[in-house]
Amino acid sequence: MIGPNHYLFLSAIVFTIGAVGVLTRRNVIIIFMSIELMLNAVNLNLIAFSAHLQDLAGQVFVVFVITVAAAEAAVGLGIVIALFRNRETINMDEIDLMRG
Amino acid sequence: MIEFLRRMLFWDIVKGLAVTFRYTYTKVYTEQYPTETPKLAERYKGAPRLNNDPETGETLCIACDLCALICPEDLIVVGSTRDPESRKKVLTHYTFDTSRCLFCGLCQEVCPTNAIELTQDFELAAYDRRDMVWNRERLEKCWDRIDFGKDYN
Amino acid sequence: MLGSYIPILIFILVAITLPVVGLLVGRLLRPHLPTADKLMPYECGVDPVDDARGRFSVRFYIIAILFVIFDVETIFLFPWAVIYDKLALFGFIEMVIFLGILIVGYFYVWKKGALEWA
Amino acid sequence: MDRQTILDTKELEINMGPQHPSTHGVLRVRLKLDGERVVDAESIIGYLHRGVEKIAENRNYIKCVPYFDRTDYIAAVSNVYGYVLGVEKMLGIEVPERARRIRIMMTEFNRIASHLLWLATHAIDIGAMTVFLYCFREREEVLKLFEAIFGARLTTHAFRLGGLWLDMPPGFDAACRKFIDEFPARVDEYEQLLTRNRIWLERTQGVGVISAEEAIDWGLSGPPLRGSGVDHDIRKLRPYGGYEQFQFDVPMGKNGDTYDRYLIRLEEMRQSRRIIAQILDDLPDGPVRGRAPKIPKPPVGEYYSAIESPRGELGYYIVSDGSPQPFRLRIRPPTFISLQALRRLVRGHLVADVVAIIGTLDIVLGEIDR
Amino acid sequence: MAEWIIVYGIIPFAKIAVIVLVLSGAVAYMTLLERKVIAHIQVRLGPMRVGWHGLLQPIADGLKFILKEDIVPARADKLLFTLAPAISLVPAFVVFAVIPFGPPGMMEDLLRWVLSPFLDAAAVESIATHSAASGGFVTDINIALLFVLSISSVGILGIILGGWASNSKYPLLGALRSSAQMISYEVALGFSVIGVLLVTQSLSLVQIVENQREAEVWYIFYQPLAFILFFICGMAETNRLPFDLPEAETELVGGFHTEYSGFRFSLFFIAEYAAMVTVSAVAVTLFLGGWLRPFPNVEWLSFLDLIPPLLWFVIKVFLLLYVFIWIRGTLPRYRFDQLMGYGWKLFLPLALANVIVTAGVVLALM
Amino acid sequence: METYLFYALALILVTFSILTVTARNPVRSAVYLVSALLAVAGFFFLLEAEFVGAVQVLVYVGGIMVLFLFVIMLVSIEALDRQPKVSRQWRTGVVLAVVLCLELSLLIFRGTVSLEEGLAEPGIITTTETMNTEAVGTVLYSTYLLPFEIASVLLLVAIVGAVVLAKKEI
Amino acid sequence: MDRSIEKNIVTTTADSVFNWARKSSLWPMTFGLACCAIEMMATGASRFDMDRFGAGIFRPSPRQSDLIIVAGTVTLKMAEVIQRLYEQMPDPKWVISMGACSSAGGPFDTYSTLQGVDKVIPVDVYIPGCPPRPEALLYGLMRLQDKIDLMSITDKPEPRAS
Ligand code: SF4
Ligand code: SF4
Ligand code: SF4
Repeated sequence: MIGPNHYLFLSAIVFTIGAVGVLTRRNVIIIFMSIELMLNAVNLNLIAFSAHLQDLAGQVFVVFVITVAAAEAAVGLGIVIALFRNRETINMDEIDLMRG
Repeated sequence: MIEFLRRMLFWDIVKGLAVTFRYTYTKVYTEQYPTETPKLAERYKGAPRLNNDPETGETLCIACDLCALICPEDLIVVGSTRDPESRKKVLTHYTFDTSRCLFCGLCQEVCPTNAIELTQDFELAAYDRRDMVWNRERLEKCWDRIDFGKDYN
Repeated sequence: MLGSYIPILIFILVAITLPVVGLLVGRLLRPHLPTADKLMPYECGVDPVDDARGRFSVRFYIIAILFVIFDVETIFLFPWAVIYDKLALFGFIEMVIFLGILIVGYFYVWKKGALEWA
Repeated sequence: MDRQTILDTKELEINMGPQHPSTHGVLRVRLKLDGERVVDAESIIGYLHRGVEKIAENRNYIKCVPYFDRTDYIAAVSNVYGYVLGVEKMLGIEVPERARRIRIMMTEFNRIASHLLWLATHAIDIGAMTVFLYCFREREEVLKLFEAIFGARLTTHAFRLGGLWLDMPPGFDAACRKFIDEFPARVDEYEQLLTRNRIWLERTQGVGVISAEEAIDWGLSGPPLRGSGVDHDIRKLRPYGGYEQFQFDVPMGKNGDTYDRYLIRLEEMRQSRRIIAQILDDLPDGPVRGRAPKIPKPPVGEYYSAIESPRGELGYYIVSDGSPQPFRLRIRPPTFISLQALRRLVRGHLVADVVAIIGTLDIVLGEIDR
Repeated sequence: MAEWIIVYGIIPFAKIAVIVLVLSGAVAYMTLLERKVIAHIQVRLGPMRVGWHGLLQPIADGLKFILKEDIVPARADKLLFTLAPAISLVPAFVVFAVIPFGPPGMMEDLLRWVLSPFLDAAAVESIATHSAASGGFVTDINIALLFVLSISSVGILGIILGGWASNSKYPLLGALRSSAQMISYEVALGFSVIGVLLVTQSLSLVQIVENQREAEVWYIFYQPLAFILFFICGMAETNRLPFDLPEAETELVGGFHTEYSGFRFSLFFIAEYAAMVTVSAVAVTLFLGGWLRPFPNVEWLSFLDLIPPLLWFVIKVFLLLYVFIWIRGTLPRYRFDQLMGYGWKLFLPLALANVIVTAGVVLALM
Repeated sequence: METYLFYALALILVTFSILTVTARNPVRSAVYLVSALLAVAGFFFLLEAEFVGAVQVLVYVGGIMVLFLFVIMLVSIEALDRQPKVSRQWRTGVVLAVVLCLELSLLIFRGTVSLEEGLAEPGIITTTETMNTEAVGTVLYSTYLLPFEIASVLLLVAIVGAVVLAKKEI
Repeated sequence: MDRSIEKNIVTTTADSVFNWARKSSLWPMTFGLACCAIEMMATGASRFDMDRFGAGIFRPSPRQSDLIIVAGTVTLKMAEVIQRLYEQMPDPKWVISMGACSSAGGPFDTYSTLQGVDKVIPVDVYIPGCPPRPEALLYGLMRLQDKIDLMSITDKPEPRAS
């Protein structure tokens, strides 16, 4: 029988994969996608627990997380575009905000 | 106001739709070519033919070469010898390159004996470039169609 | 409840097999004669004058963002509409406020000219 | 790749043509786009250059007639008409009245056919494909008439020096009458489909606007010029071939946009019909071919004859050195000159408008490239 | 367990097989219908020589596509180039899993007849009366409407990827335009169904049709504006004239599928027509009473019941498709900016207004 | 059944997650991410959160990923291809990943006990009687009213922000 | 002997079905060069209606067309374009050379005109005429269908040098 532990474990794996992606990739867009992956790991957990606990709050939360993800993607990618326009790169290492 | 209402009710579009709808159920304009023989004008300038005298079966061409001279494309070649007895020109061969012809009709206009004539035949398609150069036999028989063993009706 | 989703799963599998089978069957039958020219990108028959990728209008991005935002908005509307009879006036006001805020954004975008294409 | 261009798409270059459904043949246009907006357009021509003017120098005056069918193949009758008029002027050939009238009639029929073809392609460029088919149906009727009298549908070889090849066949004027009786209703149908259609209006109004002064400066002629409100029609200004005997109006636009040019061409079809009706009502009997030399040798000199073809001023400038062949023959093609204005017209419009603007100029590549 | 498998496995599978077959056939013959109708609008005949009045034309076309070489351009991304047509095809089909073609219990008798030789009477009875098995639909899920919207939004990815994978200018621009158009109209489309939702309070398509029976009237009369919006947006979603810009051949040659040939192209082609059927089917379900006859509760019209529900559904879908084709045969095409402008500045506000007004009216009537 | 589906989906999810992170080409990466997201949606359906599942497909796959693809296309691809694949911080990344992994698994193994103890009937997922969408709606529009309204503000900010960022010189 | 007959039955049925599909669905490319193209358009229009033969869907992209009707004068400048367009069509593909110009250079025997499109691409059917009337094009199309009928799955397509 599949219980919340399975889900917890699975989402831990996915979250880690996402985290590794964020840390190791240099392409901003791929970094963003890795973040989405991490968010999804969280969502998965939320739903698993919501189902387990018979509490709908988890599902409502996921809706909010998705909302936030949408907003984040919108603004984040807007930044990418702006950065790309100014620096002509989307390489994380070359983006140094401090230097302006 | 009326303009506005018409706009809201898509009047312009409805009118167009009415036109197309009416036509959907009117008689079609299509001529079913291979099943129906097309009606060509009598003057239509199609495949060339070298006419023979219907009575004697002799060619009408007197090898005067006018057609070859007038042709903008110089695609008619008239070959002749002079008959030693009658001192008349006799046609030996005649080629007509349909592949370049403009079907302008100048040759048939100048021909004094109506020997070369552009008929109403238009089914000229060929598989090979050489097939489009017609010699005298072909021209006299007009167009003997390649038999594809198929009846399209 | 899960039961009603199993047919969908089956449907998806069936739908996927269709193109796969088509591609495989076709592979046996169709000719394959690649030449360098054939594999070149098509551009009205002349040499491509410019590289293909990149360089498209930022407007596409703005449209996509608006779409995402409004998509999110719709997902809030669905549950709302379904239980609207229970929410009644309260729900109406709630949603008017919600939509109102977003309509402000919508008009902002409109005024900024992001909806003007070109 | 310089810094600014990457995202602001200043430099996207796109090729339209030579194989492109809406460049009316083999025109090639290189568009520089900023997003969807056209920054610059360069027409690349010559994909249909066949050397007609050179050929004419090597054929005698009779032999080269068929070639002018094939420069502007859509208005073959008009083209031959212009040439024949020019040569007749050089040689001082008298054309019998009946032939003169029939010539005008057929030229006007050709104007109708040409405008129908234009409307058809213009409509399909803007997406209205049914109009295309309807126009072609009417055009077929005209072509049937051509076939009956000239023996060919498109490249008709319509006129001979001194008149016509043959007189009208029996039943021809009945057929003509039938056509002109039915035709106005058909034009009304096109109007129902397009003239007030909101999409059509939005696609054509305010697109490719050119002012009267500019139109003159660019050397436009025909409907593109009259669309801007310049009253210029050679049939009225320098009547030729007997046009002065007939009543017709020259429609004029106000805004000089694509929509106006569309309306003008529709009205021109109606006016052509009017001329044809007048001729049919009053067609004298008599021969149709005057005396013309077998091998014409015009006197030494330079001649220019211009007619109002469906596309504008079509001129033949012929230099004779007294030999049977023209020494030099130069065609003044109306759309070659209109095409220059393309760059001016499309700038600032969207890609989709380029198609509409190419259409509204009614270009024929055979004539542009010759 | 066996029963469960029959109810949720075998019977749905049979239904799916039938639907997929019928749908493929319908899509194929839709192309013929389109050619024929357009031809007759244009006073010509359309296909005539391939089978009687061209009846075999779609089969010939389909077979030809399979026999045709399948070009993968050298610079294309091979994997995505192959995947893209499938991505746009599969959602177009899967949507039909939730579309009700007939009422629940439509197939009861059929099931009894088919199953009775194999199973004992009790099992047959329990299966035959099980709504999941006997309904005139593959499955009835609670979120069917949302499912339709979300699945069809996946199809957009196929178009973008197809254009991108071709790595050529026309397809790329075509794909961007195409997808921009589709997402723009999807917004208005989404809002226009909310109006119906407010009236019917259910996301299940079966329930929505049932509610129309109870309401004794099709929802088109409650929500005419929503219907028009839905229809227009649906037209735009499926890239039909006057919104067929992505394919505006006179401008951009072929749009996103310019580089596609042979079978892969035909997949895009099928997807497009299947999407048309989808839009019509959903419109029929939401606004035109699905399988119901006109005025479902008016007594004296009951002779209309002679036509079985399934047929009513098919007739209505067919009529909508006919309108699609008819419009295509009549109108010119919008320009891209105009099209986007209408989507965002006219249809979206209208749809929003429709939602708010409907909500207000429903509130007032409550 | 559920068990099989879980493992099948888990396999898909993990595979495509890894592919997402390792793909060289961002478009490929996006496609893999789409598959991963669909797998997550599959889990949602499996867990009977059908509304959220549909939302996941609608917003994530049909919306956010479209946005991603648009941006990838807008940002010149050649520029991306030129870059080396991994970041300078890859060492840090790997170390961090390992640590994170260890920590998480530790937590889970330790937590397993407490979880199982803490809950009445571990691992049993019963069918919700009411329809999921209605249920979510009811909770959303009562308990979470404030976040809901805040969400709209968030979306507003997102619109404005995105437009400001991108629009400088349209 | 026996085996070959057996094989023949299989291949001939397959051939006839496949050839039937191929010849019934010849989608031409939207491609016109000069005057003949106008007649080609007329062939597609109501009076002649090429769609009756299943050949009515003009595709703008060579990738989706089976047939290229070279209608008009092929200039040297255009020749390479035609060659490339032809190359970019998927196999099996056919060429109809419509009119005097594309068949043999036609009336334009000049410095700028290619004397026959068969100098750059292999032509299957030539249709003389200047321009050929639409029926003549339909006739040519039927001749092409006859030619397609002779195809067999057993003949190996020879790769062309490009
Ligand atoms: S029809 Fe014209 S081109 Fe043909 S052979 Fe006669 S004169 Fe020459
Ligand atoms: S003009 Fe007539 S008679 Fe003279 S050669 Fe030619 S065909 Fe013969
Ligand atoms: S063959 Fe004749 S009609 Fe055809 S393109 Fe050449 S000149 Fe024009």
